[in-house]
Amino acid sequence: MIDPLTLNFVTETMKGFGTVEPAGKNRFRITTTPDRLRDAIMHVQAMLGCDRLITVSAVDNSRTLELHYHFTGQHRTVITIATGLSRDKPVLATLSDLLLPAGLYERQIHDLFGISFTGHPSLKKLVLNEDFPENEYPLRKDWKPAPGRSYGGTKERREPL
Amino acid sequence: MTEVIIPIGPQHPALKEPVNFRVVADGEKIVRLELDLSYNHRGIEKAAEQRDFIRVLPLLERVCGICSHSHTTAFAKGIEEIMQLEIPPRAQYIRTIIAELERIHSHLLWLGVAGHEIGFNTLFMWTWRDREAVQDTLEEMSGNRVHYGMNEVGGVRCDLTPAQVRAALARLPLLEERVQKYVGMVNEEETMLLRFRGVGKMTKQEALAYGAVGPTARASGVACDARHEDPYLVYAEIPWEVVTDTHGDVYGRTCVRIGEIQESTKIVRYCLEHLPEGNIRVATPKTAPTGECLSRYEAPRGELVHFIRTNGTDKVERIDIRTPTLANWTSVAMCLTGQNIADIPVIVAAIDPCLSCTSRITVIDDREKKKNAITFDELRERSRARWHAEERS
Amino acid sequence: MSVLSEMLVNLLRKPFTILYPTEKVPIPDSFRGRVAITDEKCIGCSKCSLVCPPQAITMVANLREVEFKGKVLVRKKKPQVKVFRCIRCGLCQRHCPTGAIIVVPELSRTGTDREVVVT
Amino acid sequence: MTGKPGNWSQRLVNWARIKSPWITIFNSGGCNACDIEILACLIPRFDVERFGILAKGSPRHADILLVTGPATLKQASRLRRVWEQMPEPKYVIAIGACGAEGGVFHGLYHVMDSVDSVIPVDVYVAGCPPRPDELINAVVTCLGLLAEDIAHGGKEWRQKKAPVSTDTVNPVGEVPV
Amino acid sequence: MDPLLLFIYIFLFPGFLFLFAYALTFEYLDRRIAARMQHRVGPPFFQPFADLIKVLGKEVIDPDGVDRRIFDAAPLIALAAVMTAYLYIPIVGISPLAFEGDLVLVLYLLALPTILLFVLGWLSRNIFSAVGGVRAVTQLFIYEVPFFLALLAPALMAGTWSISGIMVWQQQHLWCLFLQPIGFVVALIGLQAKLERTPFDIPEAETEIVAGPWTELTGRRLALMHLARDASLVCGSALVAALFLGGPQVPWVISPAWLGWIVGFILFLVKTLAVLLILSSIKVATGRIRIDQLNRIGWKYITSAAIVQVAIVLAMNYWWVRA
Ligand code: SF4
Ligand code: SF4
Ligand code: SF4
Ligand code: SF4
Ligand code: SF4
Ligand code: SF4
Ligand code: SF4
Ligand code: SF4
Repeated sequence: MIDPLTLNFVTETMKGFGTVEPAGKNRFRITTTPDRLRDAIMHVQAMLGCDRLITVSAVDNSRTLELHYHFTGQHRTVITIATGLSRDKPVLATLSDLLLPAGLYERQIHDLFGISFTGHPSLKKLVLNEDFPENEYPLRKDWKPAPGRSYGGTKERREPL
Repeated sequence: MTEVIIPIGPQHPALKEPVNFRVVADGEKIVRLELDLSYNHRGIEKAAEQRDFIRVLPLLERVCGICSHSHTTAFAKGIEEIMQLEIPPRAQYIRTIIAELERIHSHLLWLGVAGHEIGFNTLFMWTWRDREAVQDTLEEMSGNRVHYGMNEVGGVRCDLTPAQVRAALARLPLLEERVQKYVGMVNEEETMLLRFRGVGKMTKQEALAYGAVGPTARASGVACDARHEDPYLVYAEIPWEVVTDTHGDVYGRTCVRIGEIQESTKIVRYCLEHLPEGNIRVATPKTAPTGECLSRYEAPRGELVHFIRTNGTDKVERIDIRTPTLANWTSVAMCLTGQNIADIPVIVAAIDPCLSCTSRITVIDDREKKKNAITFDELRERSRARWHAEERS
Repeated sequence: MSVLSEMLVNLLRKPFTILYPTEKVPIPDSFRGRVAITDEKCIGCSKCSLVCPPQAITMVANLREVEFKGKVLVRKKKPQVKVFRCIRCGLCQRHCPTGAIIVVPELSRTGTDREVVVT
Repeated sequence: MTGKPGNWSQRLVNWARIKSPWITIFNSGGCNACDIEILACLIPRFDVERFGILAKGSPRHADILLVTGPATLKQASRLRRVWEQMPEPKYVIAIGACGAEGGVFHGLYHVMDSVDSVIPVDVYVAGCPPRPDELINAVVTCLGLLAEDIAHGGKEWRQKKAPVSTDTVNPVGEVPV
Repeated sequence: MDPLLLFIYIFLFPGFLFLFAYALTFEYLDRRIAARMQHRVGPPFFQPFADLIKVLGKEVIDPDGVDRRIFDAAPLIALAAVMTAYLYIPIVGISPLAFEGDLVLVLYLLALPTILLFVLGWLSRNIFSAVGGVRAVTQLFIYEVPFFLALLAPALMAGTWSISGIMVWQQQHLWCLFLQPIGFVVALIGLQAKLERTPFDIPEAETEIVAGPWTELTGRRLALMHLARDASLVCGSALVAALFLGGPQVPWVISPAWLGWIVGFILFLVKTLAVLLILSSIKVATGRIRIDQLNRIGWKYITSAAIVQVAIVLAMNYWWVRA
């Protein structure tokens, strides 16, 4: 069993990729920009021994759409790599070739937040039903279902007898 | 024989939950498969942003009917971390007891379902019969067989009476004896060995690369266990071990689960015997300060992660639930290629999928990097049309 | 062999089955079953309807005098629970200040009319 | 093939119908707890085979459809199709709070809120999840209904008695806050 | 035999009426034994009858684009084949229809339902049915060979192709169960496979292909097919009882003749029930194997066991029986 990573070590290793700050017990967050994200992740994998992707979380903080990649490894420290995308045109190159499980998380985020991942092998509707309206992203903060509007699934509604 | 496409699901006897695979098979061999799992999406994450901490717990509990306690504990634990609350030891112990009982019931359930998948209904009957003892204990302690409603932010809702502790302790020896029998059965019963051994193989490297979690990964020799990596509740202070296995196939996953039942039984016994006195909850503020937390929890099926962000109100700003089954699907797709049609249920069941939380993915065949068109599948009608087309050609 | 021996033992043993309608399945005292409301105790504070996750409780108009902590209050509303929407979470019981609404260890009903309510 | 209890053969069929209800389970987006409790009815503790109840994989063979869950938008059309595949006479039991009114998921943006808005439901069961004995009660209620329907010459009489609601508006929109 | 007796024999007792009653009883016992072994109560005695009647009364749904006539006819033919086969099997004493070579006819008739099941599955235009149908014939080719060989051994030993003849021969010598234990085991396994019961329920594996060829069958078609299945269970056990356990032949002479018949009939019941008990235990104690595993095991072990048995019989014939 390897010892947990320390803040100093992480800061030292990740210099040049963004700010490093502790975020809770045994967890560090590295905030970086979208264009450096891929390098940062490869660096984390290679230099910090983070061989497991825990999950990819997306958050809408009303200004930007944040993406958080959570990693861990033998050392049991969680490293979160965070980045922000503009809400108007959220586009990011896919990481599903680098991180195999990320393909699924990306499709889910695409559905719920409307972030497009360029280069993803099949960025299709996944969580929502097939006839859910386009350009409606339920987990965005400003989204509310419009009363009386159809969100799909209605054509199979029970016919009045 | 020409390639046939067999639609499995959304309503299929092997899987009680909706899932849709389209298996492309050449004779009895699977050439590739297309998965479409999002039949159970209900929008819980959105609703969780709109309900306060009291009302959100029953909702999160119902993400999943098997690991209901896992979700509430993961959430409560996360909020408590943000609020910087220390919950009383008695509450911690009670949470652990329920969590481990849940693990026992879930693994017994799994063993039965796995038996059922290979047509060995007798095993299903027997394990589920014994599972009733666990369910009775849970019902006595919490008031419901499945959705225990035990947790609240700041502690647990009901205390254990000495009578309940005694009753639970009294049921454990029987359970241990029964589990010992299952160990024998799994190793002796020929048809089970035939169906489990060498099926759905996954190496340690693959398990890591495809992000497998829980018993699926542990059966391939990856000792990942959130209880060990990020100890919560009382796992840091009580004796227990991570169960691993090196077979890497369905047989290995069975062994890990049975081993975990035995381990969990020990934990439950230890906790019941060492239950500290004291309060079962602390007073909690109505609102949580701005903060965020990644709450990791080892659910029966693997690591469950709640990513919680709060904003100073009595509701969360965002909760992202990553369930173990979701993490395991990529590896399943990998395992299935090249196997027999008859093995689909076993392999899929071997990760113990509980799809109500996970139903949202379409797995593409990563290995061949092939894009599989996942079209709207009009279940039977569609497959019939395919069948016609293939017959004609 | 353990399978065979277990089978034969079972064949000779009395079945494990509870013959349900004739024999009752034991229900523990802690079981959260049907919601029951004691009308005399309810002070109409609406707390239960606020915490109820599926919003199964609606407050309906009902004028009545109730005693609470030695004082007599006039309440305007009383709760009404939709039986088939209740998820038996017990939160109403947990948050009711007077213990007027409780979940009792009894089975709820089955039926053809889903609008059934408990008042 | 529901007929008035006249000749002996019809009476025999009616008797058999009550004695041999085969079920099929459909999860329309619930949390699985209800499904597990249904399976728990098959196990030695409750053993519904005593009543002749068999769980069948093919809806073609089933008499009673047990639906769990609040009917998510995506499952609604599948639910409808499974129901259509069942041969008459068929009955539907909506299990749990979800099946009746969406339960804890009532008003979420991706659910229909009740099974009843997709297919006609005959019996509701309260609980979340109902205990297995409550599920047995539900099937018994359903069989009682069946007997009553037979006595009135078919299922239609009940529908005539109580016309179903004819709303076609999507319930989405009233998200509870 | 005079026509009235023959009529009674064919249609009432021990003919079709008894066959149906006994088939339903068999299904009941099968389910009941399985239930008890699984530590539960099991269905009431009228259950198979109620199921049959109910299914008969259900709506018949035609899958799109199938030939209705074949769909209607196939279950009938299957049932008729099993019923015909049944008439040649000795139930109370020697069957009046017996002729030299009826064993071959019976075996052929008993294989018919499986082939019809395949036809149904293939025609259903349902993918599950089609796969199930293909699995059914694949399985047929695997188990039919050892099953034939295993049943051939008693015939070789007795030097006759008539079931009754073999029975009489056993009467004079010894039960084939003791002479050919390997053959008996192979015959039981073959029977289990023929009836598509676990571990050989591959063609209708519920968790893999819903109900295989049965998926699209509804109403009376399902009922008839089911009845044919139950009847073949009776026929199969009766056949094994006749070939290996001496059938309804009473080992000592009882007069008057009718009493001997009754005793023989009781013996028949006891022996078939014993066979059923074994078959049910196999069903309860095992899981389903895969078709490729069946293929391997079938050819490697079961068929060779059957061949070994035949060889032993030939040797025994040479050294012992002829001597
Ligand atoms: S997939 Fe499940 S957990 Fe995720 S938002 Fe939908 S219902 Fe909630
Ligand atoms: S994983 Fe499946 S069974 Fe478990 S809670 Fe989620 S939906 Fe329910
Ligand atoms: S993966 Fe399964 S056990 Fe875990 S939360 Fe989901 S449903 Fe529950
Ligand atoms: S593992 Fe999941 S799919 Fe299988 S029975 Fe359990 S809940 Fe149903
Ligand atoms: S038990 Fe829960 S769901 Fe039922 S009325 Fe009370 S608060 Fe509402
Ligand atoms: S039942 Fe209790 S919580 Fe509800 S209104 Fe009455 S007093 Fe208030
Ligand atoms: S045991 Fe049989 S009836 Fe039950 S779910 Fe499995 S296949 Fe279906
Ligand atoms: S009624 Fe409750 S237990 Fe049943 S599916 Fe719905 S949420 Fe789950």
